[in-house]
Amino acid sequence: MAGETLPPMPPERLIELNDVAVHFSLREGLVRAVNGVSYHVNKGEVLGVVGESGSGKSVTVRSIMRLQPKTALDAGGAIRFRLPDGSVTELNRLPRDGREIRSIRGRHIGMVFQEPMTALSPVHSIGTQIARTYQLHTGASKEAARNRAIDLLARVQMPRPREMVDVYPHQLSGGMRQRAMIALALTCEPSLLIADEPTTALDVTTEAQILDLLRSLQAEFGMAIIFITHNFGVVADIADRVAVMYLGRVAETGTVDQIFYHPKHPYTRALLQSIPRLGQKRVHRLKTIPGMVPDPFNIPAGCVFHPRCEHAVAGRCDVAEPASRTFDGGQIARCHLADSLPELVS
Amino acid sequence: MVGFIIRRIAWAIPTLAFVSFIAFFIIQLPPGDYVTAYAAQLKHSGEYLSPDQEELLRQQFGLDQPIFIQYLDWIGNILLHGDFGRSLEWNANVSDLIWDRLGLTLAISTLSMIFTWAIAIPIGVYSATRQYSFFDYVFTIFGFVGKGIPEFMLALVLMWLGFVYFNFDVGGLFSAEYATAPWSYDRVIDMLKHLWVPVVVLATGGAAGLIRVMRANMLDEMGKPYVETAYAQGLSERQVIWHYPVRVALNPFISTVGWALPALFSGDIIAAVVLNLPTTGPLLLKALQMQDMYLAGSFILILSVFTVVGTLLSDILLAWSDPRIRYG
Amino acid sequence: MTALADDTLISVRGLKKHFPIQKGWLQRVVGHVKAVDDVSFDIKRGETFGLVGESGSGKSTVARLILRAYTLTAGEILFRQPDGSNLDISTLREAELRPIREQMQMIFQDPYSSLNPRMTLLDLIGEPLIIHGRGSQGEIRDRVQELLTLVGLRPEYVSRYPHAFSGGQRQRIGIARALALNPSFIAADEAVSALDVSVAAQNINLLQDLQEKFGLTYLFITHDLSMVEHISNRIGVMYVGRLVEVAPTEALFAKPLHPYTEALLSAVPEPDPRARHARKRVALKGEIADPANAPSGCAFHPRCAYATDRCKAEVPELRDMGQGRKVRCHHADGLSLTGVIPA
Amino acid sequence: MSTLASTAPEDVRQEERLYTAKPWTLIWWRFRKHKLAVASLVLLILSYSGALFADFVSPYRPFDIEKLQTFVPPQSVHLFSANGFEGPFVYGLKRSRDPDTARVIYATDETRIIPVRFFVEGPEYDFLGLIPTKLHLFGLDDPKQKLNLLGTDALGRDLFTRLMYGARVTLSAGLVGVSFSFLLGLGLGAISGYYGGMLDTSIQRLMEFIRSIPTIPLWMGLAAAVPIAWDPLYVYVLITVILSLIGWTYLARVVRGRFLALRNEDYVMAARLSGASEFRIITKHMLPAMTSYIIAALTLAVPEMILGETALSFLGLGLRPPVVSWGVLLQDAQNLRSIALAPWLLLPGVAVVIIVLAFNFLGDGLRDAADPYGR
Repeated sequence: MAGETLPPMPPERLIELNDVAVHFSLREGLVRAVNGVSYHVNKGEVLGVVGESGSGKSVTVRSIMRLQPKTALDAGGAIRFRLPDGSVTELNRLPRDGREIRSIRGRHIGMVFQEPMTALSPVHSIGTQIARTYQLHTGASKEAARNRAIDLLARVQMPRPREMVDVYPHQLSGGMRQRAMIALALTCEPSLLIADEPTTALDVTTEAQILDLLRSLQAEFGMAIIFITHNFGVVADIADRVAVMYLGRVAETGTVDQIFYHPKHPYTRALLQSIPRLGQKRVHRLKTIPGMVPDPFNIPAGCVFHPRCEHAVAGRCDVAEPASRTFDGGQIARCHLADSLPELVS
Repeated sequence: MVGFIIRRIAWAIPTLAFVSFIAFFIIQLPPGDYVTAYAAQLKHSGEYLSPDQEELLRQQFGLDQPIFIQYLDWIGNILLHGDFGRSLEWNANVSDLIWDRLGLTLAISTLSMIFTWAIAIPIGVYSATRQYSFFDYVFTIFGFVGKGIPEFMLALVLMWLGFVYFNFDVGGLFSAEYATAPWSYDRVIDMLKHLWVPVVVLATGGAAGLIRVMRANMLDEMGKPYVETAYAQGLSERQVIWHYPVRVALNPFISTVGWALPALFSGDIIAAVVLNLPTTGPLLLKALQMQDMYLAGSFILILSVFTVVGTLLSDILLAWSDPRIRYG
Repeated sequence: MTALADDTLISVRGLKKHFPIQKGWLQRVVGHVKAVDDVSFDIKRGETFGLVGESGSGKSTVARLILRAYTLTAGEILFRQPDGSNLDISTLREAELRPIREQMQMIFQDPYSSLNPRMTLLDLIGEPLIIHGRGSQGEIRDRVQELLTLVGLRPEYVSRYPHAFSGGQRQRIGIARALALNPSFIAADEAVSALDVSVAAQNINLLQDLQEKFGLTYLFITHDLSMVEHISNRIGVMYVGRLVEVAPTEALFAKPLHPYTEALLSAVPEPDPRARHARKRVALKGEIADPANAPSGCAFHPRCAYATDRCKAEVPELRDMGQGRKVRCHHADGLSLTGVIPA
Repeated sequence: MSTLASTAPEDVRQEERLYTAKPWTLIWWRFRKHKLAVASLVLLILSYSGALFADFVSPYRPFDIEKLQTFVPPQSVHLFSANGFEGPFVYGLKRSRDPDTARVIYATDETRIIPVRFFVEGPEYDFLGLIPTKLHLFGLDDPKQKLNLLGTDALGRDLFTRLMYGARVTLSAGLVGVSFSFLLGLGLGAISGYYGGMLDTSIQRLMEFIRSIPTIPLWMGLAAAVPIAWDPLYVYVLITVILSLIGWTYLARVVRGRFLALRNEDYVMAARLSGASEFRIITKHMLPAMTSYIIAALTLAVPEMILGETALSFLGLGLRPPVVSWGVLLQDAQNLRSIALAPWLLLPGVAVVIIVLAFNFLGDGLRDAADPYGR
């Protein structure tokens, strides 16, 4: 229903999610894993999506690729994607195993996963995996595809790409595997790269290398990135804009500066305050968010964050679900009290 | 890879030695020895051996030597001269009796194995990709029942059905007129007419088990992240399934090839007795019943060697198909 | 055995742990993984000593060695007893260790696998009490309930099983178990790494409160440098089984002395978007070395921007640089490295 | 905390019940969901009780020969006759000879209604080997008339009776064989998994070796070496030992795998660091976590043993008459002629299939329920 009344996407817009909902029907009941998520990414832009476990950030990007598990129900919303020729497709309307979505996966949208160990096929060399994607989408010859794989491995700064092309994933270290994974995702120079916690399983020094690599590849290929993470440090490092998710909803979106220096949602504020920072004046206690993330079967009424919110107003926050409100500079927050919160003391 | 194969073969040798010793041990198990049995046989036909004569025979055959020396004699004869000893029951050299039958056994077993795989792999994949569909349930039930029915039972039932409803004796491998005839085109056709029964009997049990293994492996593999990666590359469902999880799910299969063949030999023994096939099974059974121990021991030895070699082959195959093992 | 400084609770000297690498069907030993190689440091009474390093650096093994979960390959572990004397626990046998176990405990990383799912909280938290004969059944139950309250869980949960709890709560159960015998020393191995941001903060605060209340000494192992900066008084940095630098927290973050520390610190992603261009990241070449096949000399030399031929040939010693700082680098005196916080 | 307040007290009680449920309760709750497994469990309990009380349940004795009643087909029990409801009864049999083949053939005589009675007197036996009695669960009043629910064999022996007595041997052989394997497997598997090192390696090699021997020929070879003249009881024990000698490797592998997995669990280390003794760790932490898996593995091993015994006896290498087991009974069905004449002689085979299936279903259900804490 939303699809028909949506305004056309501005020309710089690459992908736009409006009110996307994904539910799972489990034996224990209906899980509303994603419940009204809206965000967008412009061409060549990095959107950081942050949230704790269970916030629905991974499920949302899987619905962009139409890769949700079979138990998932599309519960509404629109996902519009601009193809390189300028036309716009509604991804959420494409059949999951149809020709159209398959021609977009791997070609216009690439994806990098969290566990480089298990996300690459253990029985194929990394070159084979890259070449297969290239041949699939371009119809290139075997020879050309192999050369393409070598070229890509060189571009992700793998040492000795000519040898590495025949190597199997288990022979590589975590960082090298993630490089191979990135090369695979970039095979057809997609206009959008989805990176689902690509550095979470890596050590800090490797993480820094991968972040640098992604940044330089982005400059080189000019693609947009949706970067999912739970680490605010990583977001601050790589994102242009940020979406903060909580319990299947976007609590707040804005530019990276807006989110870090002028957060409007109490959840964003609390999260930012609860992480220890380098060089912070030594405080004895970290600020915490009381309670824990509710389980998905018992989502609180009203604003889903109200039971843990220090600013919650009884009779309002626990009754009505707040609508998204747009503020100066395009910052959007889903909170009744977004403009009346006390100033942050930093 | 070469190093792996060499190491693997190096390990197979002591196993073979040990297996052969066990086979010899089994030959020695029944009370009495060859001479006792020979004497008994002679007595049957009215001749009599005095204890002294028996003792002389024993010395002649080396039966008064310690068991280990006897073993060396036995295995030495086999290895150096291909001489497996003599069958009392048939009054013939063991090696003359077994090779023919082994060939047929091998043919039936191989055919059954191909048949098993041809059924089990597609069905297993189908069941896993269409989990909880109608046919998945049908195949699951087939899997359980197939595993629960002993081969000889299935053979008996098939024979009974064939006899009562089609008035057709499905036993044996040849019709009466071809049983002793030399090989000819008609004889082959006649054999094929009979062959399907043992093949079905042997393949059913195996296929039932393998369908379940394949399905479980596939379900396991399909939940792994690399499958999602393959989808994200833009491959179609069919491409993804056959190129990725099936490749990995087949590995445990490959590792059982080596065991599948001997297991079929084993199954074949019982089924062959019921179906009255001219294969190794009935002969081994008869040898065991008559305590014709050289014949029986030779069979056990040869079957064991097949098993060891089969295991070796499947290990090598597995290393060839799975780089994680090759380089592990 | 040398004397300990008065304020030292634990002194680790020349700690080594080499795991054999076995191969083939006969499990021949073809080499050793030097998981921990010549590690020495002191932990002062009442302080939090942070141990940082990348995966495979051996930091968890150090904690497990100190708690004598493994047998040592070599080294001394001096542990000060309540009566003031000190005891080398590195060679004690399991039975002799039992009284020591009352004084040192561990908090595990994985809140799921570290609690036996088949035991109630009463059995879990009460187990150390039963083993060491601390009171009757009723007394143990009271003590368990008291411990639950202490870690912020409801005392009526005693008869529940662990599967009733979330990750953060399970971690608290683990903390309650560690506290049961009133230990003086607790090793926390990545104690909050598996938890969500908001829950990790709660548990870090709890650990700090407990430290104040009972005067606990922590060995805090983590790969999260912001966390270790927040909680530790002093920090040891490990690389491929060796301690490369020990220093008071502020000094280490302000002015590292080892090139590896500098690189490690500069890699920390800071939650401050404006800082991303201001800060220069020290690019590290290559990958962390394999402890089964560590480079010669200084294990860090293949990745080090300052390495010379000497680094390739000669293993540097852990040198005392004054002001409580130690470093394992040939060129520490000549280098001027940058930290991540103002001095 | 407001989330708690919003849930009904009934839910909270339910939840608390789940949170404080003992491990075995959780396993039982999970097991209960497998309808087929529960049905199999019931069937197996019935079968084993039937075997235990075979002399009471069956109307005759297994060796009672009835020369005039050879190859009687199974008789069906009716409730209604042409006259309406009669209670359970069978029709009388008319015996005649086929004029062409001179074979005995039986036809039901619908004019003779013979009621089936419960708790009737029949041949004397010792109940549970202790109390002499003549009481049988069911039978016919007239000792001249015979009730053959599953027909008779070539000597006129009642197949139902023989099946029940045979169940004693066949069903118990599975259990005895599995207990032997279990002792071997648990012992060696535990040693292998707990101590590791050289000991583990050698046991591993031994198991690999045993697995590379073809099972059935070896069974046959060993079984054939058992002297014919031996006491049937010895033969029985020996056959089960032979079966278990080969079957234990599977159990040992399961046990070793669990031990290895458990030894590396953090909670086992936590217990050690609390000062728990080796004994305490094994009895309080490791064994409770293994029992359910072991029970499942044992359940899945029983049908293998039953099939093994049946196959050996069928071939004449295992138990031999006069011992009655299902495999021995099936010997009568070995040739096509007798099956064509009396297909009901295959019924012991059907019984084997049913029991084997039931054990497989039960084992599968147990295996799925064995870990109630799966994540």
